[in-house]
Amino acid sequence: MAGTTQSQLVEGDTTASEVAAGVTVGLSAILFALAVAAMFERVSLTGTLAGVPTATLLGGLLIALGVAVIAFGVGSRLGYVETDPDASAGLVASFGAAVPWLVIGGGVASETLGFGVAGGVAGAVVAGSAAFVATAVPREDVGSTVPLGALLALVGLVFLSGTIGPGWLWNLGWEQQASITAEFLVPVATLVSALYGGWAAAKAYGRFGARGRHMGAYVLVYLNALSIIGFLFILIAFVVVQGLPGLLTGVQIGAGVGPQLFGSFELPVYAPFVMNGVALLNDFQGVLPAIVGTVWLVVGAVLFAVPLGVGAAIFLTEYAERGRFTQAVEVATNGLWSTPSIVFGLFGFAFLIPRFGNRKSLLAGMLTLGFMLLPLVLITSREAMLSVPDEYRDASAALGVSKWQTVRSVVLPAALPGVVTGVILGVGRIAGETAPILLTMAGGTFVPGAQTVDVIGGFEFTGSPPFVANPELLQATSALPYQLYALITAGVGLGSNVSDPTGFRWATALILLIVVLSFYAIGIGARYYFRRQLRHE
Amino acid sequence: GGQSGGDGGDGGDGGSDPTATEAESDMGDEPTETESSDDGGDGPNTSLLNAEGSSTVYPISNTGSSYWNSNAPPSDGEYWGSNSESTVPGWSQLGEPDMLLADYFAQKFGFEPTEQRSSPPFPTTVGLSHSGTGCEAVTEGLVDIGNSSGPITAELDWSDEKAQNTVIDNVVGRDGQPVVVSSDVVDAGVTELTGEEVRGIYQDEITNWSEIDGIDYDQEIYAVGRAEGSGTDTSFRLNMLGGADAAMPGVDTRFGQNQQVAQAVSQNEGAIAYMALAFTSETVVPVGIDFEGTLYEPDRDAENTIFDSDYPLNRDLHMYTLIEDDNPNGGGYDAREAAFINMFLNDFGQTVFVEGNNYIPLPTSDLETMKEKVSALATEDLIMP
Amino acid sequence: MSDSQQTRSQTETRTTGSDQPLETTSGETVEETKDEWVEYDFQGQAKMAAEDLDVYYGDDHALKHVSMEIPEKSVTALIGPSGCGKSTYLRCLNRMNDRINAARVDGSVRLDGKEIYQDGINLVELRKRVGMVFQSPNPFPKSIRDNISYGPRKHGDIETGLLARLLGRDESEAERELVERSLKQAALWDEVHDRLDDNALGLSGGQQQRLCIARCLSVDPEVILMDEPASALDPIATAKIEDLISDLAEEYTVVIVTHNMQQAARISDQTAVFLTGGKLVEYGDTDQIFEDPRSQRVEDYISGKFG
Amino acid sequence: MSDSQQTRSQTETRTTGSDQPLETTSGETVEETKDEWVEYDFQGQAKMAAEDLDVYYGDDHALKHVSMEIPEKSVTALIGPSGCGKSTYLRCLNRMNDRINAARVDGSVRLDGKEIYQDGINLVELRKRVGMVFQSPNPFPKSIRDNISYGPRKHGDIETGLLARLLGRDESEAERELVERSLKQAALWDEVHDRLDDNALGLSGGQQQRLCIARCLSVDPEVILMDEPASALDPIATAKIEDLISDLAEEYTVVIVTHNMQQAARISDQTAVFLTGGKLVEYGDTDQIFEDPRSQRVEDYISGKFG
Amino acid sequence: MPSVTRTERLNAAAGRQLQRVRDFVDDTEPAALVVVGIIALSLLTAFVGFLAVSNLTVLPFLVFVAATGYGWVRHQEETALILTLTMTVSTLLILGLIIVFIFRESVPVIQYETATVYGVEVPGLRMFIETRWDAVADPVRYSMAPMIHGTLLVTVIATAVAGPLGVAAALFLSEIAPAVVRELVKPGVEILAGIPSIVYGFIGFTILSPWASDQFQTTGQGSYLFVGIVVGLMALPTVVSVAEDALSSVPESMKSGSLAVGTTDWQTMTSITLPAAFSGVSAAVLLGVGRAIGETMAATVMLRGVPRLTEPLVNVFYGQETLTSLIARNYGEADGLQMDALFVAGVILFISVLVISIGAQYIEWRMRSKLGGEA
Ligand SMILES: Nc1ncnc2c1ncn2[C@@H]1O[C@H](COP(=O)(O)OP(=O)(O)OP(=O)(O)O)[C@@H](O)[C@H]1O
Ligand SMILES: Nc1ncnc2c1ncn2[C@@H]1O[C@H](COP(=O)(O)OP(=O)(O)OP(=O)(O)O)[C@@H](O)[C@H]1O
Ligand SMILES: [Mg+2]
Ligand SMILES: [Mg+2]
Ligand SMILES: O=P([O-])([O-])[O-]
Repeated sequence: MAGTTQSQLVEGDTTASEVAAGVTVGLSAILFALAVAAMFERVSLTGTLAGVPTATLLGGLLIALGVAVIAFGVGSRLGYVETDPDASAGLVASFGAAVPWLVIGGGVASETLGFGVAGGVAGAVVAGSAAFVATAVPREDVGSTVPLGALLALVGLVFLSGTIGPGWLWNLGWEQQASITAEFLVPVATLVSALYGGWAAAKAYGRFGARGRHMGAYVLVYLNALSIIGFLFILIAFVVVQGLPGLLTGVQIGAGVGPQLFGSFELPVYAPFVMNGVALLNDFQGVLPAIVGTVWLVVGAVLFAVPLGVGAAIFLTEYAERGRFTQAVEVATNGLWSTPSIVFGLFGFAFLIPRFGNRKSLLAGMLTLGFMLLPLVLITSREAMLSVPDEYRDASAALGVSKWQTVRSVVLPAALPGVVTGVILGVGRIAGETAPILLTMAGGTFVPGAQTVDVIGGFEFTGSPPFVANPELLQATSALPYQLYALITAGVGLGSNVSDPTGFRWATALILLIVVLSFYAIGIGARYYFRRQLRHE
Repeated sequence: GGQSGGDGGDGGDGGSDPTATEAESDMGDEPTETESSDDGGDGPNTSLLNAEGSSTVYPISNTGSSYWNSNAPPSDGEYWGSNSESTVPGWSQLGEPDMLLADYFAQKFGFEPTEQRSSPPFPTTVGLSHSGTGCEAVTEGLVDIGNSSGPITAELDWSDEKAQNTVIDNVVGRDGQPVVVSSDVVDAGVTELTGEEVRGIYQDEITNWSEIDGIDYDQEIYAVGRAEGSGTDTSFRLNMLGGADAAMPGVDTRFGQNQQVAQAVSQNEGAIAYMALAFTSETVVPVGIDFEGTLYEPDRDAENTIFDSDYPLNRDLHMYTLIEDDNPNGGGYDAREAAFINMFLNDFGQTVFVEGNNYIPLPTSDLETMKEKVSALATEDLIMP
Repeated sequence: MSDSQQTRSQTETRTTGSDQPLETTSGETVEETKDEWVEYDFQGQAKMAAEDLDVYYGDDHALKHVSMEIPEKSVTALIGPSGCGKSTYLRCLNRMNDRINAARVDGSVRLDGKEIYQDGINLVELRKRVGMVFQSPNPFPKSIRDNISYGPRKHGDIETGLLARLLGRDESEAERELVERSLKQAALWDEVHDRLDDNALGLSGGQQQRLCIARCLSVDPEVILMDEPASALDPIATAKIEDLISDLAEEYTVVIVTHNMQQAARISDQTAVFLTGGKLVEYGDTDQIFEDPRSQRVEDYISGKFG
Repeated sequence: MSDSQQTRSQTETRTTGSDQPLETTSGETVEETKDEWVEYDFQGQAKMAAEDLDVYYGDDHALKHVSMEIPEKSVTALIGPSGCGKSTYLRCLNRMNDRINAARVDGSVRLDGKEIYQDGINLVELRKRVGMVFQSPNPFPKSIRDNISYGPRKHGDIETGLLARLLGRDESEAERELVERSLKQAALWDEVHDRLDDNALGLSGGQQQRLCIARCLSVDPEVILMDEPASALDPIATAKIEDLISDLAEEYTVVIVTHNMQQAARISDQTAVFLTGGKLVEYGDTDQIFEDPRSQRVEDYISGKFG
Repeated sequence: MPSVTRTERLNAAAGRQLQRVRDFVDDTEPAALVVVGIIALSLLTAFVGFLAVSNLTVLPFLVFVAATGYGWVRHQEETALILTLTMTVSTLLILGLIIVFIFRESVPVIQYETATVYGVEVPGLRMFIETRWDAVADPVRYSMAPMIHGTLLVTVIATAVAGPLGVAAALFLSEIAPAVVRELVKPGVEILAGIPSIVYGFIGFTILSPWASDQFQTTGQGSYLFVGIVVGLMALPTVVSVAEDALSSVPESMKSGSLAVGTTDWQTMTSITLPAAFSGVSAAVLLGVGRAIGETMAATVMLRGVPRLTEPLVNVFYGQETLTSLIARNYGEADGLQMDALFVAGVILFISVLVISIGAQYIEWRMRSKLGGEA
């Protein structure tokens, strides 16, 4: 049997070679970070880092990484490093190694050597298959290090020699002109090389073989997870940092500074951005009407979708026989759930607007969002009810309690946590939707505080059908996501209304984020709480 | 116990209460003209006045609206009236009325003054989109005022006669639609273009700045356009390209509003755009245009200037109102519309709202004509303020 | 314990049919060709009686021609290997099988001589009279008190709650008594009387199971069906449940499924042995079944040769 | 069967600690104040040895101070009521407990004298040497052949697949042999040799379980742990598995958890009895444990008084 | 032959339904039946009235409310049944209404864009075989080809981002991450799903687009590449959470089985867990694709708004218009045929996403029956 080496049950202490491999992994991490920094222009390609020109530094590090990786492979093959390699690096690794060489071969043949498209294809095939063979045929330790190490060294050399340096440019020569610049290529090439280098080094660290592959894969998977978290963190932090100044403009804290609530009680804070609209005489402008609009939208959508969705879920789980009908409803709800929001907008536009006074209105927006929310409520309520153990129903039935009584007194209370969580998460989603309300509700861009929608105060009774009317519901108003969209499209010209338009826009983005994410936070928190409660009792 | 429901809270169990579900639907048939039909009893209708449409007219109409909503007292000085530090322009021409801003203009049309800051006799709001939308909305009765920077005849493809019978054309100012370029283009020496060249650029015949005579700037042209259906686009096709439905294959990007155009021009290299005067800046630079030998310069004081009505791209800015049976005398205004529009038809309005936004004020004769139209509803003589 | 309640004197058990060896030639399933029938004459009243009962789950014939009378006020144990149809049989007795879509029941079951598989039978009433306790304790996620009063409330026997209080018809005194009585019957009162408002899920497994028994008793049933009520419990809790069952048999008719033969021997008055394939193979006095089974296969089963 | 492999002559079982009555005063749990320790001197080599092993699941102390040596090439049965920690103990022997987040293991387990709870232990190697067969058959959703060759392939002992074929290093002959050998060892070859490419999920339960045993054997383990390997099977399949286990003990060290005492008695050489609370109460020769247990509680348990 | 059995089966099914209805009628008191009938009828009338934009809608609706109220007090069991049934039906109805209304609006332009191939007139065909969209200049054409091209590019790029990263993250969450990390990362991913698309669009428009046009020296800003990347990041959470569900639904016994023969975690993941969850994972990616296709606001604010193919077609550094952004950008000024053309875009979106959703469900259903088959 090929490549069998009896591995040890207990591994010895960390060896020098392991330390070296670990350092190599660290080196690629540094390169990765540098590449990301360069990509976002945190590190200048033309400048210097630690006294060395950036391009030179990157090139040097890449070469060092490449040499180290090759050294491991060769050292292991020659028996200087104690490893446990398989007979071959495997198909995945071979394809992985072939791809960059394919790109390099194609690029060099067609552009650098000027052989044109046909030559490029030929070059790509030659370089790619060479890398493939070089990875697949030799023993794993060589196969998974040498082609990749060579790649790193080559890229490093190209940077070091200045072949691709600041100012390098490759005009793609397309009808609509576009070029690949060094500012783009250098970080990206470094990034990709660092990933490959890190992968190979991690394999070496794991002494190749099953464990080596495990290590290699884990490095990539962890990196991916970290990047996603990092991305999330940066995204939110960015919006917060940009938006906070606008949000905090003119904030005052102290007794009696805030607006009055319920006639007499005065809020001890005054935050103009969330307590004002836009008006000429305001000291600071704000988005209160949009916030209130969002709240009413959500309220309306919830009032529409929750009873309907929960009711339908009850019917489907408790009354309907599993069969064609339930399946059809399932397909329909899942279809509804994935229907693009803009299509809901179109539907609202075509169906609701003509029925609500032929104009965009809060009510049309509520219902449109309600339609969107409905499938989610239905799906989550259904899941929650299905996860109520049948034992409860059996127990109730065995006591001679009728079906609806059972549903009401046992199933619904037990399913409540799931339903509530689902509704909150769904609300978070619709609260941030722009597309549907764009077509059904959107009102002004800069709405004065006095025009904040007042649904409750808007009800009127009339003598003719439908006997009750509410002009507030039938008027367009603003909502936070729409407000942000309107601010984007309104571009620079809002100076007349707002003194610091950019700050105002970021603050709007931030407040939108806060509103939506608090729904999510509450939803996630609720789920966590309910779960813990269930687990503990 | 018989058949009692059992434990307490059953009656109102949320899960199955259908009233909320359907309650909304019964309002579907609300008469559309809530505002205009309410005015049965005492005094004119004071519901929200809404305007919608052109992003070109938006600055005028929105500034007007925010002044109106502020209902500033005459002691303000900055926005209305006069104090020791400043006096609002046009104040003396109005006869220095001792009333709040909106109160003053509204009472001329029979509204009760509120005598309260930030609380006008009726509120106003202005939506931002483009001319086509505004014209559409006002004809369908969705809004009270439809803002448009192109004539409604071109926007909706109407005959003059239909336009006259359907809407009142309130012209509140003028725009000398400039052609603008990004600052790098100016730096490369482009300060004027011929009409031919502009046409060539937008019809995809010229794609690089180096193709312009005497310019040595190898940069692809980024031709920015406005949304199809916007007044600016329509006027540009009409006045520059030779017809409201002229083709524009050269456009690289279209934006919904003037504001976005300005932003795109300032952010990108090699950009050219057509827009409204209100949106030019140091990074969005208007260039002179040479029409058949006459160079119109972006300078108020030049001999031939784009601020002049001779400039082929010069255009009127409209606030259309719908002729309706519900209106007094079946005319083109209700009291709110007339009162609001009247605010723009005097020195104060022209200076603050039109010139203040870098547009061109109307000549006095035009103002008089417009005033005659609104005066049908006025409770006092408008011509002598 | 079972002796103390042994009141019947004359028993007869007959088993016909061939006692084939369990193992047949090739397949892994047991093939039986001949039908077997079982008769057991006991003294006293039959509370329930199944006659020629067949149950199918889809195409799966899970219970085959079972006829069996259940004597009043005694404990009847059903034993047999896993999957032989004990639970299926039990669920026929209060028509809980109706709740399984795939299940189809043929034959007759009578309660006090009244056929329960006929049109117009009131399931609610039936299940009030034939209560059930399940394998794993399944209290509702409510307070202990609410668990007990749930059934009576839903039946309208007790009015409580906000509306009742508003209307002045609050019967919380009646409720209190009912809860106390049921819990005492289930030998749980002493352990929980000072925390009736705690969530029932906070009780230990054995307490939960007794709570379920109390809940079952609260609607005053005549027959109590129990499906392996102690299998999820530890020895001490099991012992308590066993004691309880013996006590209950003085007032109620108890039918219990168990996989623990010792348990059946300890607590039941008569035992029915089902074997794989859904057949009732032997039914008779518990003592007789365990000491002197007629059928070889029952003997094999009881002595632990399989199962 | 167990006699045939009985090679030890001298056995000694000692149980110390008080045999308190099962039921204590109020609570439902058994309180034991004194520790018990169990020693069992057998002839021959100890293959594995646990010393003072404690396992906690969160705050739950599931295994208490268990010390126990497992003799080489024999069948050791672990019995005890549900939840007493048999599976937990078994999973300590190949560190499968590592996969349970809440689990924490204290103490020492040695394989051939080498501590397996130490840093730097190669889990992959350990589990190759200490194989495991689970309660319910868990074949991979692959062909029968792939199920068997999975382990060796992953260890690089056999190269197959596209790349190997491209490179001319295909070892399908070696694979064929390995599959045949493993299946024969697991007494499954005759039944499946003509459909090695069929999906393993299509086999019957008993066949699946033997397949899992074959899969375990394919990597040539030294110890085989089995957690109730027959509990999900019918009597005939069970019998086959039992035969198989007896055969395996000639070459491998087998540790088996079973809830069926007759099974333990039939197939094991020595038996360890765990009782609730995670304690090892008695450990000794199977015959002795079943015929003459030292502890009253073990006797109660074995005679079916509880559990 | 099959058709016969099929009709038979359908007949049998219909018969069963009928039987159920008959049973219900038999088992229910006449008074309750009347109430249930009134509820159903009045609601139906109200619905028809609403559809017909009638002022009298409120009357049947009031009857419905009254009947429901009465039924709730007197015949709760039956009222609850009929109410929940109508709620279920309304869900189906909404989907039906969406289909009817967006299809209906799109008919005129489909007729307008009729093209003749081989002498056969095919309505709507010209929208797909020509590439010109011009709502103003003659000849007025509403080709969908540029938007389909754009949507395709964006979706492909988004999938290339969301697919691998999402699956890797799902693997991490379900198989690798320690419990503490999982408890933190999972909500993190969900929060990522919560960030409104307009916020992404805003950042993309103000930060990414100018940066990208700099990097690639394109004429002006707006590129499919970056819209695709942003949309991919937005689709990521969908992929992660669905794929994670699929991965963790692979029975632990299978994973333990693999580990117990001495394989590494990674080998277990790639050889056992991923293949077993393959259909679920692909359903996850499919759902991500669906999200990407339907994503609107980010595309709207980042794209150029000129419906035109990029040149060459693979030029992802330019971003013209997608189906979604076409609608969002043009609904305002559009009227007549142009508005109808937007509905065509809506129809295309709706159908493709529906097909994807059904495909994903089918795949998941197959996986469940496959995994459920063993054990
Ligand atoms: N809901 C069901 N759907 C389909 N088949 C079922 C169902 N319930 C039970 N069966 C089948 O019917 C047969 C008898 O099952 P039943 O549950 O009555 O056995 P049991 O004797 O109670 O076994 P156990 O001791 O395991 O509880 C079994 O073959 C089982 O697979
Ligand atoms: N994953 C786990 N998490 C928490 N507690 C556990 C876990 N697995 C087992 N336990 C607990 O540890 C104790 C011993 O469990 P174990 O599974 O070892 O018992 P067992 O003897 O194998 O029982 P059985 O015969 O039911 O398999 C039990 O109390 C059980 O609740
Ligand atoms: Mg059972
Ligand atoms: Mg166990
Ligand atoms: O004035 P417009 O916004 O329609 O160009």
